[in-house]
Amino acid sequence: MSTAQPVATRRSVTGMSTGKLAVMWVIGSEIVIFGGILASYIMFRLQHDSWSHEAAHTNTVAGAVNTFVLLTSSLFIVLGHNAAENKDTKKAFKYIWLTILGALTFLVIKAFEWSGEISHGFTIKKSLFWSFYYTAAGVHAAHVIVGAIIMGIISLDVRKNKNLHRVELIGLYWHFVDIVWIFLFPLLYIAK
Amino acid sequence: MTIDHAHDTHHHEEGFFKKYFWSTDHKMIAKQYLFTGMFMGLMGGFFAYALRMQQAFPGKTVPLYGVVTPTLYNALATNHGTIMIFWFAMPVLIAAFGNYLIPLMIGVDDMVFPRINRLSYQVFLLSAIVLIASFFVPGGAFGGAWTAYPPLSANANYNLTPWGASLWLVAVALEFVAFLLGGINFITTFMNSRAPGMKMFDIPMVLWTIIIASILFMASVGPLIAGAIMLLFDQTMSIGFFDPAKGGDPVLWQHLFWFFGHPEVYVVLLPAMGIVAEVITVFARKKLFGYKTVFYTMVGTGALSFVVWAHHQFIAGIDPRMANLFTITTVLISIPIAEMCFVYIATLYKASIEFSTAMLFALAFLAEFFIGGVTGIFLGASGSDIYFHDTYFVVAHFHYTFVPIAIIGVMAGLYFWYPKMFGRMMDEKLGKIHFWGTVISFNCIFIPLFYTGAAGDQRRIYNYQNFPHTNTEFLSDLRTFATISMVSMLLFQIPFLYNFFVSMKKGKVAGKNPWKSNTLEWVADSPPPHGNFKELPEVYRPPYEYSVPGRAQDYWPQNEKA
Amino acid sequence: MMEQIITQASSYAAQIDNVIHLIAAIVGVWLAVAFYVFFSFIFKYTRKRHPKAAYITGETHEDGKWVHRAHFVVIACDVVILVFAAMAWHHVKQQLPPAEATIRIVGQQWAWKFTDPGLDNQLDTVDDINTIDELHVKVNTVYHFKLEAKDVLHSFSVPVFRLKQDAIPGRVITGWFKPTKTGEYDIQCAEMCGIGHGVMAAKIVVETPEAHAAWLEQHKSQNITQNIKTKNLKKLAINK
Amino acid sequence: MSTEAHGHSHAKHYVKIWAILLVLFLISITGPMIGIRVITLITAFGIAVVKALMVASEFMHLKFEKKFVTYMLLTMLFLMFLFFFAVAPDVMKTSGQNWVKIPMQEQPAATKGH
Repeated sequence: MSTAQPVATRRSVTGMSTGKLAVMWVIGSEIVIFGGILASYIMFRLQHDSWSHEAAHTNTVAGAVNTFVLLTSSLFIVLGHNAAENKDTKKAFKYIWLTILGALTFLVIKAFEWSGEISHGFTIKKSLFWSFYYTAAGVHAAHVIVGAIIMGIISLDVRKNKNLHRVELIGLYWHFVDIVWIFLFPLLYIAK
Repeated sequence: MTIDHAHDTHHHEEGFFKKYFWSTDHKMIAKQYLFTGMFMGLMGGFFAYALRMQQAFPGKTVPLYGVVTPTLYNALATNHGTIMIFWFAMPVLIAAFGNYLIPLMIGVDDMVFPRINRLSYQVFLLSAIVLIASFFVPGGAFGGAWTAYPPLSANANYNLTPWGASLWLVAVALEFVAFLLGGINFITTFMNSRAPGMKMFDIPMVLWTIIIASILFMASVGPLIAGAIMLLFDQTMSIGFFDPAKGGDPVLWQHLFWFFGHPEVYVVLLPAMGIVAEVITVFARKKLFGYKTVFYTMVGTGALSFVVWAHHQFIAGIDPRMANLFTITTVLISIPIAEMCFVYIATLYKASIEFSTAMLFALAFLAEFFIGGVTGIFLGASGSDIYFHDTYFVVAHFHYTFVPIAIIGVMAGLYFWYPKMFGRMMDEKLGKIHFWGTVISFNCIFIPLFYTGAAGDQRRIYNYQNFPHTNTEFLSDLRTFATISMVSMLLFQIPFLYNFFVSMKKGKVAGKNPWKSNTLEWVADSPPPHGNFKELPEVYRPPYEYSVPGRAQDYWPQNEKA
Repeated sequence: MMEQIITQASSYAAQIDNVIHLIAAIVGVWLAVAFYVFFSFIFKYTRKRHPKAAYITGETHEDGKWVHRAHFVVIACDVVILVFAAMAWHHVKQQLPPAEATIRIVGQQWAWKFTDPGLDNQLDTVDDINTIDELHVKVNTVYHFKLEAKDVLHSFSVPVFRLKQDAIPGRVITGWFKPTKTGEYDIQCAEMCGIGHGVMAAKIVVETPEAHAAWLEQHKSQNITQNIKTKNLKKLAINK
Repeated sequence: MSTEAHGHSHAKHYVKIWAILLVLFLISITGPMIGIRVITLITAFGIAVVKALMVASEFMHLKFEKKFVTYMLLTMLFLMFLFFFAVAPDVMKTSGQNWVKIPMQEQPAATKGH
């Protein structure tokens, strides 16, 4: 089985690299998945005014810090992509791991936040608001974890100066995960 | 489970496991999808057999199955629907034909992501295993209809299949993941790796349809994946997304499901339309009538398919005013579909038709699909849907669309591309027997069911003797006649299966281009080696240049310069 | 045509049947035309009779004329169908004529519970009569029904009335019907509701006002609230 | 392969974008503290949309990418709005034409060995 890349990958009829085209379609399919959850949440949220009292129990500070963390990790990955484009693999590697650090910080803050809320009795079964809260933030956290793992795998190649174009691909995915959080934060935490 | 068959000799030898189970060759992955899809299709057919035997002879022991209790009946009906759509129609129509034809027809050696392609089949195989496992868990298989409406599907106290329901849902979710991976691979390969010179309108129609189907699937499955997550939480942790007692709303699931459900039926329709376009133009030796018209009609159908979904819910408790909106869009979508049928008929005008088995199946697809499409208007119009909803009229309607798509259309494709896939021709005599047997039996099943549906037979009723008005002599005779025709349709698949597996070794050796067709897959050898083409072809003209005046041959392959 | 298949026993049954007949007529014509043209091409242009196929792109205005003209006729037919369907839909599902009596229908796992307003024709009064799987109504009287479900989705379907409406837990859906023919007819559940979906058969008895009054008198005292689940498991056992 | 100019000035550009996003973020935090509902909505959600557009066009280079990518992503977004406005009348409202939602009492929790 020839391990060489098929000719198919070297063609670019659309003028865009195949990897980037694929990631754009991945982001397209993710938009409708998160869209499904958020549309359902917004429908219920607009129906029940009482939910703003329940939303008051969410830890807005943790949410805000997490927004800052994701925003900064978005900066790191785009700087990493910029470094990869200039073939500066050492800097690219550094920025990738800074982004992964950002992801871990996000997850640690979320872990503390959730354990605090659960200990106060706001579990996923408490009420429909909390069910949506944990489902939406949970699916988003899963995407953060998957993104961090893929970034780790890509960083191995980057250190060996291979597949530098993949930094941009994972960067696109990461920016999307950040955009989802940009909408999740006001929806879950702020709308009081 | 993959059956040994002609393997390509002249490329370096791989181990049996590496070549058949761990291959990243798009043709091998296509065959894996094809065999798994056909195996699951036979299982779905067997469920339909047991289901119909119980309807025709209530309470009696069904040979090869046993007594069909109410619980088993619901599980049979649910999983017949689920398997036939998700594990037979989609894998065979989109994954098998898509994987096989896209690289070959755009003149390239493989998909852009071979390993993701292999992964998509593995996730699909896992989903099939999880679904089969859901039959053997305590409580039995899930029995809440393939639409899995909560609260029945969400609360084990109601569906009495705690494990079955969750495993069914996980299997369907895994199948979605498999087709998302596959879809992204198809679309990216299609967009980026076309042969030089192949402009937008030089692409064969079957590829356009498979790509539009993949885009429709990807854009519509998202909300249902979100819904599946919410339903899984409802099932496992009794959360209240769809439980009115906890503030949830069952109608939300119906919308999430059908927002995906209706584009889904166009996801399976379009590839079948594409296959039929290829087969008809080759055996009629005639240019496809109005390529651009067909292309824009397909795109129009795809776009409109996103605004019609609530016609499945006219009387399901949505606001009656919404029904007026959706009945308009539903009846409007009959226009592009009608346009497609007119164009296919127009292609036969002044043609020179050779009645090979593939052509017979393609023509039968059109004839049967006319009836399927036309009976859809009764259900799209809100007024008449009040009566017909959830009766056997609906069942007969969607079998008149699904069977032409998933069985007759697929057979046209198999008989047509079999020489390319396996290097040998299928036997035409056996093909004709299989054709007439299948098509006649199929009509004998569902024409009577239109009548029993109009007479008030509800869906998913395991014993019509409980309802005095449907327990009449005439109606039970119709149901028995439909069941016997169904058994005969299943039996007529035996000549096909024999022909399919025996011809791999004993069929007449087929050259590169047995049907004298124009598209690029006929430039490669039969079966094409790994890497498909010795040197990758270029394209100089559209795909359907048949019977061009002033040329000796009546076909003009895309890759020939002059 | 529909009349022969299943009787019309409510005021709007005829209207719905006429929508079906209208669609059947239009669609029948299209099907006949399509099949005629389709089969005539197949038999006329076989390889033997017509060895050399023509080269028609279908892109020129001349070729397109045939398809586009058929196209506009389809649109016209669609509009006609839409108008009649929407009128039937409005009449049956959207507007509610003034009710002469209101009943409550509760669908639950595997039986229908009906609440007749009783002599005072007022629901939720002491003299209401609850019945299971048997609904007694007066002929030529406009009934409103308040449909709800206790556990899962059910669908209250009376084929002879051409009446079908899903019952959703958490919602009360109001609909109406006006029986026009006396007799006993089927009530079916038209939405998958579990293993007993097939045994949820109920009976609607359309009586003359006198017979109905006699029935009311007879059932005044008895208030059938026997446990539904046990009754049905017996039914299920018989049919297992 | 990307069309914009190479070199380090580029990194500064991203840091500048990041700084703007940070400022917007701070505004979207302080806005709701004022407590007036309409200001909360504008600051929280309005700024969220602006931030999302900036991340998409700047960090994701959508400004320089082929047009069809943006059209594809916007189509997916449009489908979600389509879904929302078609489903809201049923799920969001507590009553409609001939139907009304009623409170349901707690159903027996699903008792099963899961």
